[in-house]
Amino acid sequence: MSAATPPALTRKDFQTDQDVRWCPGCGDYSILAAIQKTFPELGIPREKFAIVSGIGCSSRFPYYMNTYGFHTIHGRPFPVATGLKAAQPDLHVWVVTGDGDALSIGGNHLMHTLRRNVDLRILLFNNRIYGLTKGQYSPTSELGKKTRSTPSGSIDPPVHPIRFALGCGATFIARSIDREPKHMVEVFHRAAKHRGSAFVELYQNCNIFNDGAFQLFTEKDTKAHHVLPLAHGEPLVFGREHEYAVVHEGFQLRVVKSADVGDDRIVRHDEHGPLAYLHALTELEDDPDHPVSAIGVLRAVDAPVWDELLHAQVESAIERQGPGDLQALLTGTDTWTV
Amino acid sequence: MSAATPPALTRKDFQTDQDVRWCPGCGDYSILAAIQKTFPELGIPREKFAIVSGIGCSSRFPYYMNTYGFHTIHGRPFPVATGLKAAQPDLHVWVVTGDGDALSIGGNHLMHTLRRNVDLRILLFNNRIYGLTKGQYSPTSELGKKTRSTPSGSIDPPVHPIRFALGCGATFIARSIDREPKHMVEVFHRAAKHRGSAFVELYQNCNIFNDGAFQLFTEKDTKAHHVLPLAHGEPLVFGREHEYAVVHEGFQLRVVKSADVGDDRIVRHDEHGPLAYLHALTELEDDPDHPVSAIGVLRAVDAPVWDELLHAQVESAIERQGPGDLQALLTGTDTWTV
Amino acid sequence: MDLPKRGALPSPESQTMHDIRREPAPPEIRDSLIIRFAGDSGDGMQLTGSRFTETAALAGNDVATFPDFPAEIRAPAGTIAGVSGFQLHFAGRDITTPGDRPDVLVAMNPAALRKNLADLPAGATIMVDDGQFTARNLQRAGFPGNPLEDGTLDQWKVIPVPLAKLASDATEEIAELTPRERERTRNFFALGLTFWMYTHSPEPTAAWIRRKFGEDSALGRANLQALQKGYDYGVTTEVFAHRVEVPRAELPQGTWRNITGNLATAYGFAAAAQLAERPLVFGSYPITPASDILHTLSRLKNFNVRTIQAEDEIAAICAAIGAAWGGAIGITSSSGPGIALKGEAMGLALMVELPLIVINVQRGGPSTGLPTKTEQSDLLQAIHGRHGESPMAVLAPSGPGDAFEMAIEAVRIATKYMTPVLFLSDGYIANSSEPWQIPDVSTLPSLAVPTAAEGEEPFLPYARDPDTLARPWATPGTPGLEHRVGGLEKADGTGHISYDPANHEHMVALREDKIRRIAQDIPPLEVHGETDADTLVIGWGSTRGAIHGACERLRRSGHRIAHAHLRHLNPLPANTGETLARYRRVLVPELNRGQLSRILRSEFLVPAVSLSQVRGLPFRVTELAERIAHALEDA
Amino acid sequence: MDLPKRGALPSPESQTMHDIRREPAPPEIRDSLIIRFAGDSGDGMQLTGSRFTETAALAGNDVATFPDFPAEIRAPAGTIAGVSGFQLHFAGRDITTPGDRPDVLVAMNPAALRKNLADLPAGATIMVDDGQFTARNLQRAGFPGNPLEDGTLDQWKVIPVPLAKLASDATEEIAELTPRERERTRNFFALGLTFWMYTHSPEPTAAWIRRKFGEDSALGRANLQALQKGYDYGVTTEVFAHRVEVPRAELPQGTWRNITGNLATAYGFAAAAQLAERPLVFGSYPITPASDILHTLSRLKNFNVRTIQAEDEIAAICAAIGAAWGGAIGITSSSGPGIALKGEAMGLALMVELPLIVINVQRGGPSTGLPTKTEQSDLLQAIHGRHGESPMAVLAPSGPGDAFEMAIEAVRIATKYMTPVLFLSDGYIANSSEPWQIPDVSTLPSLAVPTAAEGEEPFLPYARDPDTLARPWATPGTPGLEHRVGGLEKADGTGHISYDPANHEHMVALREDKIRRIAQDIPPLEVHGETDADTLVIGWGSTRGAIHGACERLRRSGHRIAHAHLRHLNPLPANTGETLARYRRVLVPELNRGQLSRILRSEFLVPAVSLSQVRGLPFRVTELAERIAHALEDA
Ligand SMILES: Cc1ncc(C[n+]2csc(CCOP(=O)(O)OP(=O)(O)O)c2C)c(N)n1
Ligand SMILES: Cc1ncc(C[n+]2csc(CCOP(=O)(O)OP(=O)(O)O)c2C)c(N)n1
Ligand code: SF4
Ligand code: SF4
Ligand SMILES: [Mg+2]
Ligand SMILES: [Mg+2]
Repeated sequence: MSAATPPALTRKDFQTDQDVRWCPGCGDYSILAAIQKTFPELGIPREKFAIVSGIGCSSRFPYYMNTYGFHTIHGRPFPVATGLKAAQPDLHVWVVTGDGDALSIGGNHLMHTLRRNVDLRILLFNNRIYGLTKGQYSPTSELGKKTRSTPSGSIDPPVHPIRFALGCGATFIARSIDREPKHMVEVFHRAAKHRGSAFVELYQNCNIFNDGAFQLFTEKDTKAHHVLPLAHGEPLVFGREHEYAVVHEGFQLRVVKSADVGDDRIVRHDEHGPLAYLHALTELEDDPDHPVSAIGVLRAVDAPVWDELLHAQVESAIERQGPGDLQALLTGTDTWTV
Repeated sequence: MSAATPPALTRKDFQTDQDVRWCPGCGDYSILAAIQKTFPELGIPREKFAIVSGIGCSSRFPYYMNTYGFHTIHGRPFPVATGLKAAQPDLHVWVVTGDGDALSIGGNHLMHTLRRNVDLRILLFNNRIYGLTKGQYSPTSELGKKTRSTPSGSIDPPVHPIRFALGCGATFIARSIDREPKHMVEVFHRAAKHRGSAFVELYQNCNIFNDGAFQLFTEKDTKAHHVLPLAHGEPLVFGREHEYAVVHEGFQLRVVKSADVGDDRIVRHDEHGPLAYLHALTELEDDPDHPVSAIGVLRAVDAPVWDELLHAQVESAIERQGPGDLQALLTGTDTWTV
Repeated sequence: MDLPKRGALPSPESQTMHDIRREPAPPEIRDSLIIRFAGDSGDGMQLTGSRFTETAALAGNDVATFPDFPAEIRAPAGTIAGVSGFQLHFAGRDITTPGDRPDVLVAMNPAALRKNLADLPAGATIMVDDGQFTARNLQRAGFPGNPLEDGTLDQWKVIPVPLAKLASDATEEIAELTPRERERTRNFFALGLTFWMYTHSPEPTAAWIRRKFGEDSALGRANLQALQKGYDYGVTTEVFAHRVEVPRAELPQGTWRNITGNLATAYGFAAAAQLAERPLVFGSYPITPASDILHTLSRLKNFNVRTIQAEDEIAAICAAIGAAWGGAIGITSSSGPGIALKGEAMGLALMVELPLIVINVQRGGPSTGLPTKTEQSDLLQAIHGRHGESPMAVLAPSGPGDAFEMAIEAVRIATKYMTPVLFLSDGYIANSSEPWQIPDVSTLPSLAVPTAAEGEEPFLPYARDPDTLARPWATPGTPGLEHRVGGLEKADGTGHISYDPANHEHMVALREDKIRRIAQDIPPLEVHGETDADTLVIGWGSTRGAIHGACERLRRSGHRIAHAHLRHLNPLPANTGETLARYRRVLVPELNRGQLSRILRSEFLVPAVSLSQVRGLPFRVTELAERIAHALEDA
Repeated sequence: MDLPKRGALPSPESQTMHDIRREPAPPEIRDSLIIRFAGDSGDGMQLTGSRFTETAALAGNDVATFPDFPAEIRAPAGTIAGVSGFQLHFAGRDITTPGDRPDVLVAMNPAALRKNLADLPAGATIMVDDGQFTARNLQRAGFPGNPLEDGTLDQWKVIPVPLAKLASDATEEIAELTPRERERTRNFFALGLTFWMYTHSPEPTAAWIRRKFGEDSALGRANLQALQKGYDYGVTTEVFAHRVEVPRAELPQGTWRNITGNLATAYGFAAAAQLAERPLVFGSYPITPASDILHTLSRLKNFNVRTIQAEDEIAAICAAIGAAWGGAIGITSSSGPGIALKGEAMGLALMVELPLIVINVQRGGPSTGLPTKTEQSDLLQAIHGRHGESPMAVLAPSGPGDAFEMAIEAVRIATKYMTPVLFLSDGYIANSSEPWQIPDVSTLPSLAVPTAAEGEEPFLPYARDPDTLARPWATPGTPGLEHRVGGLEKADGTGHISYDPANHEHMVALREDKIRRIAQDIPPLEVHGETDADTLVIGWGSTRGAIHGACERLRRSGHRIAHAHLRHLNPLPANTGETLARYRRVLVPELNRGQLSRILRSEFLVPAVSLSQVRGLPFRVTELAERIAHALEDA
C-alpha cells in the first residue's frame, strides 16, 4: 500500500479492453458510465478498488472495470465480499448485483450483510426481470406479470428492496435511476463515503425483456410527477414547478399540491429519521392514482462497522495477549516429558 | 377426506408415544403444551394437520405431535411446506422453526414465504441462541454476546424478527412468550384462522445455553412493566395497574404515565395499520431505560393467498381449456404421417 | 396433417401467397445435407433454423439439429462472441446426428462467416449477406480485409446475396414498419431462398407466421412477404437454378413430429404424472439450458401441472420434496451450479424415501463454466455427489425423443421403488431436435401406484414391499396414517428416530439394495453390431447418435465393432458385466474425462479405455470414428 | 511439566488437599486397561473421561479415547437415549485404538448400565451408583427388575457405590450450594475413586479444577472436595484394596500432551497460517461434530485468526474464498449436510484457482443421519461430488495428532499449487484423543509463497508455474496487478472469459494435471508388516489404529499380512499402483460401503475387496481381525 498521493486518475484508467456485452440500449451502460465517472473522483488508488458481483447481466460489470474484480456465483457476492474485507480491511469494495441475484437466491446473504453493516457499497440493478436467463419474472416483478415462466401471470407479490433493507436494519439506503447520470454519480459519491453497508437500488431498464418497467419515472413527460428527489433537511417537494409537496398524516405521508399547504407543514427529509418515517416514504409508491418514488439517499446513519469490529478484536487480542506464541499454544498446560 | 363432522378431539389425540427429549426446564415444553391444547379446539380433523420443521431443538417438535409431521433439513421447512400446500391445498400446515433455522440459514426462504403469503402458520421459537449445536450465538443474539463461537463478544447487530417480517410484507405478525400459556393459545387460535402466512415469534427460554434471555418479560416483578399486550381497537396501555400508556409523537411512539395523558391521546392498536405504525411499535423495544415488547397480534391484513392463486390458475386453465388432452399435446401442430 | 407435395405451395383457402413460379430444372438428388445458419444473437438464427427443421421434417426427411448460441443475451453486434448458430442435418435415410461439417453455411454477417469458416469442408456453399461486409463490420469480426474480395474464400462456393437490402425492398409497402424493422425480416427472406434451393415448401412457415404474428399484423405481413420474396428470388435468379433435393427418409410408419429434448422432457413428465393419476408439482429455478422445461410446464396448467419458480434451487427441490410427501409427482430441474446446491436435499429425499425426480440438464463445467455448451461431466456427481451412503437411481435419455420415454421411466421407478431418481439430460439433448414418432397415448402404461390406506394394524411408515423394498406412500390428509418422517436415521418399520448401530447398518444396506433391485426391472443392455465383434464401444446419454454413426462407418470399413448404449446408469442393466466380458476391448467415448469408464472399471474390473472429449460440443462422427480406429490400433 | 510420581499427590505450595492416605498394598500390574464412564448427558461424563485421560497421559501411559454422546442436548434424564459415554484405553505400550470392550464400566444410573452391558466381557468390573437404582429409574431404563439384585449381573464384578449420597455428604460444609448441586459433584467423587483404583494421581485434576472454577468459588471447592473424598474413599474402604497399575508406555523422547483431533486440526491450521505468514480467515457455520474447530479458532485472535460464523455454509465457504482472493489463508469447515451445500462454491474456487481449504468432519449419513456418530462415507463425494470436471486435492488425517501435520500439509499443497484442498476428518478423530508429541515450532517448514508483484509485462493472472501449474496469487490492493476472475471458463494466461472449445479442453486437462502433479510432491505409500506378505490391508483416515491393531494381531497368529494407510486420497501417492500390484490380495476396511475400494479398483484394476462397516462406530480391533481372517480364508 503506497503512502504517496496517488496520481489523479481518469475515466480511461478504469476502462478495460473487454468488449461490453450487454444488449444495445440496456440500462447497464449508463450505470457503468456513472461508475467510471465516479471512481476517479474518489481519490482512491485504482488498486484499492475491488468489485465483486454475482451472476446475471448486471454481474458482468467487473469485466468492464479495470480494478480488481470477482465475478462470483449466483447470489453469493455478499459473503465473498465479506471474506475479502476480512482479509483486507482497507480495500474499497463494491458489490454489483441484480434483483434476482440479491433478492431471490441471494436474499439471505443480503440480509445478513446489511444487518452486520459490512463495509461494502452494494449496487442492486433492479430491472424487475431475469435478464441473463432470458426473461423470467424476478422477486421485484409485479403481481400478475406475464413472463416466460409465468404465462398466466405471476402469483407472488413482489418484495420491495428498500423495505426489505429497512427490515434488515441497513444503515445506508439510497435509490437512483439509470436514466439520471448526474443523480447516480451523486448517490455513488455518498455511498462511497458511507462507513458500513451502503445499499443502492438502481432502477434499470432491460429493454429486451422488460422494457419500460420504470417508464413513469424515466420518461420526460411523466417523471417530474412521479419522482421525489430527496435532500437531507430539505422539504419534500417535487414536480416540474415543485407543485407537489409531502405532508405528514398519522403514521403516513401524503402528497398534496404545494399551493394548498404552508411551508411549515411540508415534511423535511431526515436521513437519520425513524424507521417508521422511511417506511411511510416508500408507501407513497403504493398510491394507485399517483405513485411517487423517492430517489436519493433515504437513510444514512452511523453505526459500528462489522469489519472494523472484526479487526479491532484481533488487534485488541494481540495487544492484550501479545502476538500468538505458537509454541506455547501447542504446548498448552498439561504436558509430560519422556 | 371425510365429510362427516369429526369427533371432538382431545389433547391426548395429539400426543405421541415418543419421549420428549428437550432439556428439563426448556421453554419448548410449554409451547408444545399450548399447541396440544389449541389443536383439538380448532375443529379440524387430526389427519388434516401437518407440522413441518427444520433442524434445531425446536424442530424436534413434529415427533411429539400425533399429526403428519416432517422434520426436514436446516433452514428449509418453508419450501417443503410450500410444496406440500402446492400438492394438497386443504391441509392445515404449521411450520416450527428456530431463530437459527428461520433467520440464519433459512432467512431467504422465510422472506419469500412471507412475501408470497403462502398459507402456513409459522412458529419461530426465538431463544436467541443455537441450542442443538450447543450454544453458539444466533442472528437474534445481542451485539457483544459471548458464546462458544464468540468468546470476545459477537460483532453482528441482531436481526429483529418482526421488523424483518414487516420488511418482507408479512400479512400476519404476532408474538407471544413461552411463559404465557393462555396468551399463546389465544395467539395460536388467531394464527390458525389467518388466511396466508401467519408469522408468530415466540420468546423461548433456553435454560441451558441462554438462560433468562427474556427475563424482563417473563419474571413476575418486571414483566408487567415491560410487556405491552395488544388487542385490536383497544388502547395501548400496560402495567399492573395500566399505569403506562403509549402515545404518538411524530413518527414515533412513546411510553408515558397513563395518569399524565388523556384517554384520547392514547394510541389504539390497529392490526391493519400502516407499516410505519408497526415499525414504531417495535421501536419501543429499543428504549434502553424502559424497553417494552408488544405481544399479541401486531398485524393481520387480508391479502391474496399464494396457494389459492396457484390452484385457481390450474382450475381456471382447466375450465377454459378443458382438462389436458395428452394426445393433442403430444401431437402439436406440425406433424406428418408415414 | 399429411405431407405436402415437395417444393410446391399447397393452396388452401387461407392461402395468401400467389404462386409466380415457372417450372424449374429438375433438382439434383442428394442423400443428405447439412446446413448451418449463423448470425448475430439478434438475427433470429434459432428461429430460422427451427423453421427449416420443421419444414424438412414435414417433408419426410429425417432431421437432427444442433443449436449453438452464446451465453450473452446479446453480445455486441457484429462480434464473434455474439454469433449464434443453428446446424441442421436432413436426410433421406435414418440419421443420428446433426452432422459434422456443413455443406451449406448461411452467414448473416462477417463475424458469422469468420466464426464458422474453420468448420466448412472445401467446396461447401456459403451464402452471405454481402451488404453487411462494411469496413466496420469486417473489423469487428477481425477480418484484415474483405474475404469476399481477397481470395480468402477461394476454396468455397460463395453466393453473395444482399439480404437486408432485398428484404427491405420486399416489404416496402408495409408502411407501419421502420426501415430498420423491415431489414430485420431478412432471416425470413433467407429462409424463403433456402427453401427454394433445397426444394422445400415455404407454406408450413407461412402458416406458422400467420399463427404466430397474426395474418393482419404489420410484422406478420412483412415476414410473409419476405419469405415469399426470398423464395421468388430463388425462382427468378439464375444463380439458383441448381437445386438440391433430399428425398424422404424411410421412417417407421406412424405420425411424426419434430421435437427438442427439453420439450420431450417436459411432455414426458406431464404424461407420466397423468399416467400416475397424480398432480405434478414442479419446483425450479431458471438456469440455462434447463429453463425451457419450466417454461413449457408452466403452460400446462390444465394438465394439473403446478409450477413454482422458487427463490433458489434449494427451495425448488424442497418444494418438490414437500409435494412428493403430499402425494404429488414432485420434480425439480436445474443444471450444474444449481444441481450442486440440491445435494443436501436429495439426501433428505432418499432418507425419507420419497419419489422425487431431479432433472439435470448438464452443461459445460466446472463452476459457471460454459453455460450454453453441452457436456456429460456430471455423471459421477449424480452417482456419488452426496454426503453419506446415498444411492439414487440415475437415468439418461439418449436423444431428444428418448427424453419422453425416459421421463416416464423415471417416474415409474421413483414411484414403484419410492426413491429419488436423477434424470441426466444435457445441453445438446435439450436444444437439438429430431423427428419423433408420436406415441399413441392409449398404449402408454399406467403408473398408478397405491396410496397407503388405513388398516387394522398401527400404521408403519417404513414397512416394506418384499419385492421392491418400497415403503408405503402415505399421504397427509389420510385418516389413521398420521406419521412423522425426517432426515435422522430411521428405524426400519416404525420410522422412529434410531441411533442403533445395527439398524443403521441395516438401513444403509437396505437403501443400497433397493436401488440394486431395480436392475431386475429394466431392459437388459442391448448390443448393436456384428455378433463376432471383438470391440465394444459403450456410451451413455446424448452421444448415442454420434457413436452409432461412428461405429457404422467403421463397420463399413471392416472393423469388428459393436455398440451398446446405457440409459440406466444406476443401477446398470443386470447383464452389463457379462456383456462387457464378451469383448476383448471396451472403449468408452464420453463428453467428460472418463466418468462412465471409471464406473465400468470399478464395477467389472474391465480395462475400459476412455475416449474423452471436453470441448463443450458434441462428438463429430468422423472425428470419433478416427479416434476409435486409432484406439483399435493401439491395443 | 514433569511427570508426577504415580499415585502420590505432589504437594506444591498451592496445594489445598491434605493427604490422609496410608500406604496401600502393591497394585496389580496390567499391560493396559479400558475404562468406560457412562451416565446421563447432564452427568459430565465427557469431562470425567477427559480428566482421566489427561491424568493417564501425564502419568506416561499411552492413551486413546472414544467419546460417544447422543444427538440431543439433554434427552430425558434416566433414559437410554440420554446416555453419554466416554471410553478410554490406557496402556504401558503403544496403542492405537480406544479398545474394543471395556474392562471397567462406571455407570452413573441404570440406563447407563443397561446401554453398555452388551459391550462388557465377562469378568469386567462394574461400578454403579446404587443410589440411583430406584423403581422409577429402573423403569425408565427399561429394566424389568433391579439388576443389582436379580442376578442379571452375575457374570461381572459389581461394585455398588452410592456416589450421589457420598458426594453430597462430602461437600456438606459448602453451604452456598443446594443439596442438588452438591450431589452433582458425584462425577468428581467417582473420578477420585477411580484414580485411587488405578493408581493415578488426583492432583492434575485438582489443579484443573482450581484453574477452571477458581480456588475459592463454591463450585470449585465442592468439586475439589468431592475429588479428594472420592480418592479417600478408595483409600479407606476395604473393597478397593485391590488396585491396578498400568506402567508407563515407551513413547518416543520429547514433550507430550494429550490432544483431540478437532483441537489438533484447529492448531494445525493456525500454525499453517503463521508458517505461511498470512492471516487466517475462517468462515464456518456450526454443525456437529465440526463446531469445536470454530470454537477453538475463535479464541486464537492474537494469532491473527479471524473467524466468521456465517449465516449458512454457503456464505461460510464464500467468505473463505473471498479471503483467499484477498491473500489470506481461507478456510471453511463443516460436516455432511453442510458440505453438501458447499459444492457449488468449491467449483468456483477451483475455477478461479485459489488456495481454499475445506474441512469435512464426516459423520453418519445420509441426510441428517447420525449427527454425533462417525463414518467415512464422504470420500467419493469429496472426489467426485461437484458438477463438471472439478478435481480437488483430498487429504485425510489418520488420527487426532496427525490432524495437526495434515493441516499443515493441506495449506502447503493449496498454496503451492493454487488449488482448493479438501481435508477429510471424521467424528471419531474429532472427539477422540491421543498423546501427541509437541512439535518444536522452530523445525516446522516455512509455507511462505510469493505474492505476485508488479512486473514489466502486462499482468497475466492465469500465467503458469511450469512445475506446479500454479497461477500467481495476486492480491487486491497491489498496484499494477488489477485483474478479473470468475466462474466462467477462463482463457489460459489472460484469464479472460473464453468459450473456445480448444481452450476449454486444455483447461479441463490442465486442472486435472495440476492435481496429478501433486503426487510427485508427497511421500510414497509406506507398507508396514512382513515383506513376504501376500495380502495388503489398505485403509485411509481414522481407521489407522484399528487396522494396525488388527494386522498386528493377525501377524502374531501367523498371517502374512501387511498394512498401508493412505493420507493423500487425491492424488494417490505415486507408488500406489505398483504397491498394490505386489500383493495377491487387497483388502480395504472402511467405515462406508467400499468407497476407497471403488477408487482402487477403477484406478488400478485390482480386485480390491471391501470390508465395510457402517454402524456409526469405529472398527473394533478384534472384530476387524476376525473379518480380515475370514476374508483370507475366502479368497
Ligand atoms: C446457482 C445458479 N442458479 C441459476 C443460475 C442462472 N441464472 C443466471 S443469472 C440469473 C438471474 C438473473 O437475474 P438478475 O439477478 O435480476 O440479473 P439480470 O440478468 O437481470 O441483470 C439466473 C437465474 C446460475 N447461474 N446459477
Ligand atoms: C445444513 C446444516 N447446517 C448446520 C446444521 C447444524 N445445526 C443444527 S440445528 C442448528 C441451529 C439451531 O439453532 P436454532 O434454529 O435457533 O434452534 P434451537 O436449537 O435454538 O431451537 C445448527 C447450526 C445442520 N443440521 N444442517
Ligand atoms: S437482457 Fe436486459 S438486462 Fe440483460 S443486457 Fe439485455 S437489456 Fe440488459
Ligand atoms: S439446549 Fe436449550 S433450547 Fe435446546 S432443549 Fe435444551 S434448553 Fe431447550
Ligand atoms: Mg434482473
Ligand atoms: Mg435458537
